Amino acid sequence: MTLSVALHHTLPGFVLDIDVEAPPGVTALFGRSGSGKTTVVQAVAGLMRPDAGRVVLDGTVLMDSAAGIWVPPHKRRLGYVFQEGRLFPHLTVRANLRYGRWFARASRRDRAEEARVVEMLGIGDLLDRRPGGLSGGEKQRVAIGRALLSSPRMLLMDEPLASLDEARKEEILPYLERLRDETALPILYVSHSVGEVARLATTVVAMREGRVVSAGPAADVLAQPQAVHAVGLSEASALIYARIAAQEDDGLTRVETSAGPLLVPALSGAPGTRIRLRVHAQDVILARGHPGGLSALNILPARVIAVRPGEGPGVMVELDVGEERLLARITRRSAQALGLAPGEDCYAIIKSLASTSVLAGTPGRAGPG
Amino acid sequence: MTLSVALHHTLPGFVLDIDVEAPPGVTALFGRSGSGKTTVVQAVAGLMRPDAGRVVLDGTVLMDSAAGIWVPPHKRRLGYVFQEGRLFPHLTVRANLRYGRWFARASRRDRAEEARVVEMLGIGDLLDRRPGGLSGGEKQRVAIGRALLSSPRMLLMDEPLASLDEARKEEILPYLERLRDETALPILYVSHSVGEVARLATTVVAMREGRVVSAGPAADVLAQPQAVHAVGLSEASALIYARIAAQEDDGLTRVETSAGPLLVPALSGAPGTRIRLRVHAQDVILARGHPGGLSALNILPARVIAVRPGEGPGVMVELDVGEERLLARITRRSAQALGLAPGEDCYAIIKSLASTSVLAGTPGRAGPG
Amino acid sequence: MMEWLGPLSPEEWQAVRLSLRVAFWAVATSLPLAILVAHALARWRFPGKQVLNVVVHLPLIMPPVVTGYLLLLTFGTQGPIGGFLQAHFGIVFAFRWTGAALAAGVMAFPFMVRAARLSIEAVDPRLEQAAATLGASRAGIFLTVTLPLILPGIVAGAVLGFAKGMGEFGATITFVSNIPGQTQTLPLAIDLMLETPDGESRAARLAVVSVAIAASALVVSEVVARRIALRISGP
Amino acid sequence: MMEWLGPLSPEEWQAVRLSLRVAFWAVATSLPLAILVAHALARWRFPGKQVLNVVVHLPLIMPPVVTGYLLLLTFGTQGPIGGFLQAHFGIVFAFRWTGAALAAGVMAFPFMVRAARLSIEAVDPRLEQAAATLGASRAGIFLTVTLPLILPGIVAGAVLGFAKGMGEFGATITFVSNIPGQTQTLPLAIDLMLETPDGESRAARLAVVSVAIAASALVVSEVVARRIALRISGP
Amino acid sequence: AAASLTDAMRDVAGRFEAETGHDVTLSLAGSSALARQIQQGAPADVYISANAGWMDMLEDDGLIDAATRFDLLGNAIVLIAHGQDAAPVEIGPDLDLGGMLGGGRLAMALVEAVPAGIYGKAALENLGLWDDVALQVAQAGNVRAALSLVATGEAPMGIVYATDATAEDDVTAVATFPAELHPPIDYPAAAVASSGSPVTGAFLDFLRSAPARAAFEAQGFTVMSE
Ligand SMILES: Nc1ncnc2c1ncn2[C@@H]1O[C@H](COP(=O)(O)OP(=O)(O)OP(=O)(O)O)[C@@H](O)[C@H]1O
Ligand SMILES: Nc1ncnc2c1ncn2[C@@H]1O[C@H](COP(=O)(O)OP(=O)(O)OP(=O)(O)O)[C@@H](O)[C@H]1O
Ligand SMILES: [Mg+2]
Ligand SMILES: [Mg+2]
Repeated sequence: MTLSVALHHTLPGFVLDIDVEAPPGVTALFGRSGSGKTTVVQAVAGLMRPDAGRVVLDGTVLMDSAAGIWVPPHKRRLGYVFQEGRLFPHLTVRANLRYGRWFARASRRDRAEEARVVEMLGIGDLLDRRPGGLSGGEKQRVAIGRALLSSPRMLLMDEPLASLDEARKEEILPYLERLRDETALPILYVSHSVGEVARLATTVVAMREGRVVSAGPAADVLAQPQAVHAVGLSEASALIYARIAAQEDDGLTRVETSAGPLLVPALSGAPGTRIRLRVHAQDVILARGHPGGLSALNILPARVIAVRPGEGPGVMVELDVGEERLLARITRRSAQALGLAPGEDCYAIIKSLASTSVLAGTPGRAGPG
Repeated sequence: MTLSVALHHTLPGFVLDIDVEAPPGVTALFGRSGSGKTTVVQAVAGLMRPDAGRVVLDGTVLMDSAAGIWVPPHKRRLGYVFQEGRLFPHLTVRANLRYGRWFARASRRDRAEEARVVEMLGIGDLLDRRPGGLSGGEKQRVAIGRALLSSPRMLLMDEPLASLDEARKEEILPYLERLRDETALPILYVSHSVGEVARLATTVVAMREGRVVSAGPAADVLAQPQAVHAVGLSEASALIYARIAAQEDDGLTRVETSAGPLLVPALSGAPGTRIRLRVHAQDVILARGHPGGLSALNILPARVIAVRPGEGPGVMVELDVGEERLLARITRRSAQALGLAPGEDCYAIIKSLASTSVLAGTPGRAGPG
Repeated sequence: MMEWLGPLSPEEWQAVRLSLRVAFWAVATSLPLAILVAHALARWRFPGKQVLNVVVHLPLIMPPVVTGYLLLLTFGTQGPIGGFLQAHFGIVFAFRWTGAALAAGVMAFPFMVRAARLSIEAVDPRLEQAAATLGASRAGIFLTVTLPLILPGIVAGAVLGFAKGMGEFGATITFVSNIPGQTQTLPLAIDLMLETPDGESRAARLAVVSVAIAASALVVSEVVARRIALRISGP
Repeated sequence: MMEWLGPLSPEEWQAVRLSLRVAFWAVATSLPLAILVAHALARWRFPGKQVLNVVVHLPLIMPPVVTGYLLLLTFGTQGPIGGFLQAHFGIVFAFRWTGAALAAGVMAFPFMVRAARLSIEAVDPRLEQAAATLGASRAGIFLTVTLPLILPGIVAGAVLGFAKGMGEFGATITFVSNIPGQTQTLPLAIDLMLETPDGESRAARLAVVSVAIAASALVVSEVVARRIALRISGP
Repeated sequence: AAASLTDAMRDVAGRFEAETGHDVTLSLAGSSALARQIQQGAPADVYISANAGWMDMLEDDGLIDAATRFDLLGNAIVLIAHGQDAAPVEIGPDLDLGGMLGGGRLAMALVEAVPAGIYGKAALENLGLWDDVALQVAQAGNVRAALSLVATGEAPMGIVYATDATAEDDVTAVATFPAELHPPIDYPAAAVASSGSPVTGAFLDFLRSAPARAAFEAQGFTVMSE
C-alpha cells in the first residue's frame, strides 16, 4: 500500500507545507522537535483539518480539500499510537486493548494475536488494572497494543518507543519488523532515534520547520549530508544490503554482500534471506593495507569516492564497497596521514553492525539504482 | 549535598523497597519500565506518601515516617520535571517558566539566567503562547525550563529528554553538566538512555521490580555484569578518567590518561581540566601487535583481566589500561583467534569516544579506588 | 409535641409517596434529554444554540408561577400540546400526578443540563479523538467514552434534579393545583399547613421528612459518584 | 395592547432595578463562599462533610416558603442572627432589599456550589501537584492554578445564581414580604399582577423583561466562558 | 395588606397620601405570610387580612391592638363557568353541580387554607353538595389561579370571589352564593400592637371614610357598615 500526503496548513508562526509519496513499508518522519511531524500524522488520521491538502492511502482518498472529500477519522481505520498515550481512564487495560475490536467490522485478529501482543509488550500483569496507576512506559505499551489490535489498515506511530527501556525496545522492534514484512501493514513512524529509523524505515522523510528537506529510500536519505544535518552528525550511517549465507557454529551468521562476506551476530533467517545492515559512519575504521591480528572480523576492500570535510576536526569519507556505499567518519588528521583521496583503495574495518534488520517481505532492493 | 532515600511502599502487585545514599552530583535512576523509578522520585518530591520511609536531603529531613516528619511538597523546593509535562494550560509559556519565581523566597535567578535557559531550550519563539498548541518536545522543554528557573535546592528529572531530538539533547546535556559541576545542584535523574546516564551521572542506582540491584559510582555500576543486564548488552561501557593536555590545531583535543594520550573531538576546557570519557565496549577493537596505518588514532596498550563469555557469540573482555579499566565486546571467534586470556597483553583500538564530559567541578575522582 | 413523634397520617404518607414518584419520574424521563441537550450545547455547533440555551434556562429565570401558567397553557387539556397528546396518545397531564412530574421535570431541567454540560466540557476531547481513530462513530464515542467519564456529573445532576423535584412548589400548584392523593406533593402539603393558622408543627414535621429523603438521596449519590470517580482515576 | 409597547411605569422600573440589585448582590456576596465550600467538598477531607453538603442543598430541597420562613426565624429582627447583626453592626435584613438579596443568595447557593464543585473536580490534581513542587502553598495553588482553570465553571455558576436570583419568589416574599420599591422584585411584582384582575398582560410584559435580562446575562456569560476556555485550550 | 386588595389599597393609599401628606408603605402578600412576618417583628402599623383566622391568631398573641380591630370589607363568592355567556343557574341543594362539571374539575382556592376556598367549601357543605364534588375539586394556590383554570377552560367551573369574577372575560358568574351559606366574608383591619406611628389611627379612620369606600367599591368589594 502506498500513502500520498500533500498538506498545506498555516498556524500562527508555523507553516506546514509538504507533499510526499510513501511506498509500501515503514515511512519514518524525522526531524527536530517542532518541525511538524505530529501535525502530519494528525492530518493523516483525520484529527486535524488542514487548510488544503490531499491524503490518499492505497487508492482510497481519505481527504481532498479541492474535491471536498473528507473521510471521518473513525472510518479511516488507522491505528494511531499517540505521542501522549491517551488511554481511556475508565476502562481496564484489557478493555482498552479490545476497544478497537468493538468497532471493527470484522474481528480479524483473534485471541491468539491478542495474547501474542500482550506477551510481547509485557503487559500481561496489567490487564485488569486501569490506566491511572500505570507507569509511563506501561501506559505507552498499552497504547501500542491498543493500536495494534484495532485491525488497522495502517499504523501511525508517534514516538512510540520514546519512554521505553532498551530491552523492551528490543522486544518491540522485531515485532514491528514482522508487521512490516509479513503483513505488509504500512506504518508511518515518527522517531528521534536514528537507530530505530535505520532499522525499520523503508522510506525516510526528513522534515524541518514544516517542510520536507529530503525524502526517499532510507539508505539514501540517511547517507545524505542534509539529512545528516537533521539527524545529527554522530548518527550518520549507511545501510547496506546483504543476503544470509550460513549460520556458523559459534552463533555468528555469515552474510554475503556485493563487496564480500561479513560476520554478524546471530540473525534468524534461512540462507538466501535478504537483510539490511546499518553501518554507523563512526564505527568504520579505515586502513591502507589489509590489517591482520585484529579482533574485528569484518574487513572489506573499499575505494574512496569522496572525502567531505565537516565543521569540526572530522571528515566524512564516502566509500564504494562492492555495489554498496559506506560512510566512514574519521579525523582529518587520519585522512591526511593515510593519504585518503577520491579513487584511492583502502580497507574498511567495521567494528559493530549496529542494527541489522531482516527484509524478508521486501521484493528486491527498495532504493533507486 | 547528599540525598538519602529509604522507602517502603506496597501497591497491589508492586512492592517498592529501596534504601540508597546519593553523594553530591547527578544520581541516575536506571531500570526497566515499571521498575519504580517514578515512584521514588515522587516520594522524594512529597507527591506520594510511602507506607514507611525516610528522605533526607543534605541534613534536612524531608520525611520520616517513624518520627512523623512530613515537609509538604511546596516547602521542599525541588524542581521536578515530570515524565508527562504538566504545564499549566492557562498560563503562557513565559508565565509557566516564571511560575516558580512567584513563590521563591528570594528570586535568586535573574533575567539573564532566564534568557540563558530560554536560549538553550530554544523556546524563545514560544514565550507568548499557551501550552495547548505546543508540540511534544516543546512542552517538554518548557517543563525543563520551568523546573530550572524555580531556584530549586535539587532537581528531579524524570526522563526529561525522552521526547527530544539528538541535536536538542546535545544542547541541554552540557547545560546540565554545568549545573552539576558549577552550581553543585544535586540532580536525581531518571533515564533509559545509557548515553545520558554515562555522561551525566556521578552515581547510578539500577532498579528492578522496586528494588535496587546495584548502586554506586557511575563508572563501577555501568561496568558491572548485573547492571549491564539492566542496561542492555549493547550499551555496556566503561568510564575512564582523563585530564585535558592540549588543544591541537586541527580541532582535536589531546587528553592524558593513566594509560597514555588519547585524541578526542574538540573539548572545551583549559589544560589540566579533569574529564570523563565513556568508552562503549562495542567500540573497542583488540589487536595482538601494535597496528599501524589505521584511521583510528587512539591505541592503548592493555592487559587482559578477564574474558567473560556471554549468551550469544560474543564475549566481554575486561582490560587494564593504565589505572583504568576498559571493556571490549568482541566475538568469541576473535578472542580465540587472538588467544586472548587473562594476563595476556594486547592493544585496544578505540574507535569513537562516544561521550565525553567535563568534570570541572568534581574534586578528584568520584569513585572508590 | 406528641405529633412530632407519632407516625405520619395516611394522607401525609400519600404525599410522601407521591412526591417520590413525581421526583423520580421527573428525573428519569428528563435526564436523557438533559444529557442530549448538554452534549449539544457543549460540543455541537448549530444555529440557534444560544436560543436553545436560553430556553433551557427559562424555568430558572421565570417566577415558578409563570412557568406553571405557561405549562397550563401548553400542556393543559385545552393547550396545543396537551390537547394533541390527549387526543392521540391518551396522555393527560392536567390535574394528574403526571402533570406534577412534568412541572418538576421542567423546573429541574436546567440543573441537570448544567451539571451534565460542565462534566462534558471537562472530558478531554483528545480521548474522544483517540476513540475515533479506533473506529468509534460519534454515537459510539459518546456511549463508550464520554458518557462513562461524565457519570459522576450525571449522578450529581440527577440528584440535584431529584431534590429540586422534591421541593418544587410554584409551578406545580399553578399547573395541576393541589389535589390530595393526586397532585398534593410534599411541598404542596407543607404549604397548605403553613397557610393554616397553627399548622407550623405539622408542616415542620413534613419538611423534616422531605429533607431527610432528599438528603439521603444526596448522600447516596455522593458515595456513588465518588466510587465511580475512584474507579476512573484509581488503580 | 398599547401597554405592550409602552415604556415601563416608574414602579415597574423600580422593580427591574431592584431585581438587578438584589440578584447582583446575592451572587457577589455568596459566590466566594460558594467557591470555598465547593473546594472543601471537592478536595478536603473533614468530618461532617456530608452534613455540610446536605445543608448547602437545603434551600433546593425544601419548599421555598419553608426556606423563607426559616430565614425569617433566624435573620428576622427577632431571630438570633438577625438580632445580633442588628444590635452590633446595624445590619437589618427584615423587609429591606438586603433581605431579598439574602434570600436570593441562599436560594442560589446550591447551584453555585454545584457548578464550582464540578469544575474543581475536573481540574487535574497533577497540575496542582506540579504547582506544589514549584513552591506554591495550598492557597497559592488555589489562586494561581485551580481558580483560573475553573473560571468558566464559576462564570456559569454565577450566571445560574444570577438567573435564580432574578426569578426567586417563594423565599423572598415569605421573608421580606412584597413592599414596592423595597422588596418588590420582578417576580413579586409579576405575582402581584397575576393576583390582580386584568393584570396578566402587565405581568407578561414584566416577565418578558425579566427573561430578557437573565437571557442576556446568560448569553454574555456563554461568550465569556467560551473565551476563557479557548484561552486555556487554545494556542 | 392581603394581596387580593392590591389595586384597592394602592388607590386608598394614594388618596390618603394626597390628603394628609403622610407616606404609606404597602406590603402586599398572602395573609398568612404577613401574619408570620408580624409575629417575627415586622415593622408594620396596620394589618388588613383576607382571613379572620390570621387576625384571630395575632390577636390571641397580643400582637395587634384588639381595640382597633374592625371588619373593613365584605365580599361574596360566586360560581363561575368557562365561556362568555354561560347560562345562569339557581343555587340550591338540588343544584346538579356534578352534572354541570361533566367529569371536569371544580376550581377553587385551597379549601383548607385560602379564605375563598374555605368559604366555598362551607357553602357547598351547607348545600349538601360537597361530598358529591369533593373528589373533583382542584385546589389552586389562590383565587386568581382558580380563576385562571376556569378562564383557560382547564376546569369548566370554579368558585371565586365576586370581585375576581368580573375581571376575567372568559368566565361568567353563573350564580352568587347566598351569604348565609358560609361564614361572613370579612376583611378585618387592625393596628399592629408594636406600631409606633402617630398616623396609624388616622389611617384606620381613613379606611372607613367615603373616599376609601369609593375606592373599595370600585373594585367590587362591599364595605361593611359599622
Ligand atoms: N495551535 C497552534 N498554534 C500555533 N502553532 C502551533 C499550534 N499547534 C502546533 N503549532 C506549532 O506547530 C509546530 C509543529 O508541531 P508538531 O506537534 O507537529 O511538532 P513535532 O514535529 O511533532 O514536534 P515534537 O517532536 O516536539 O513532537 C510546533 O512548532 C508547534 O508549536
Ligand atoms: N496505584 C497503583 N496500583 C498498583 N500498581 C501501581 C500503582 N501505581 C503504580 N503502580 C505500579 O508500580 C510500578 C512502578 O511504577 P513507576 O511509575 O514508578 O515505574 P517507572 O520505573 O517510572 O516506569 P517507567 O519507566 O515506565 O516510567 C509499575 O509497575 C506500576 O504499574
Ligand atoms: Mg510530536
Ligand atoms: Mg516513570
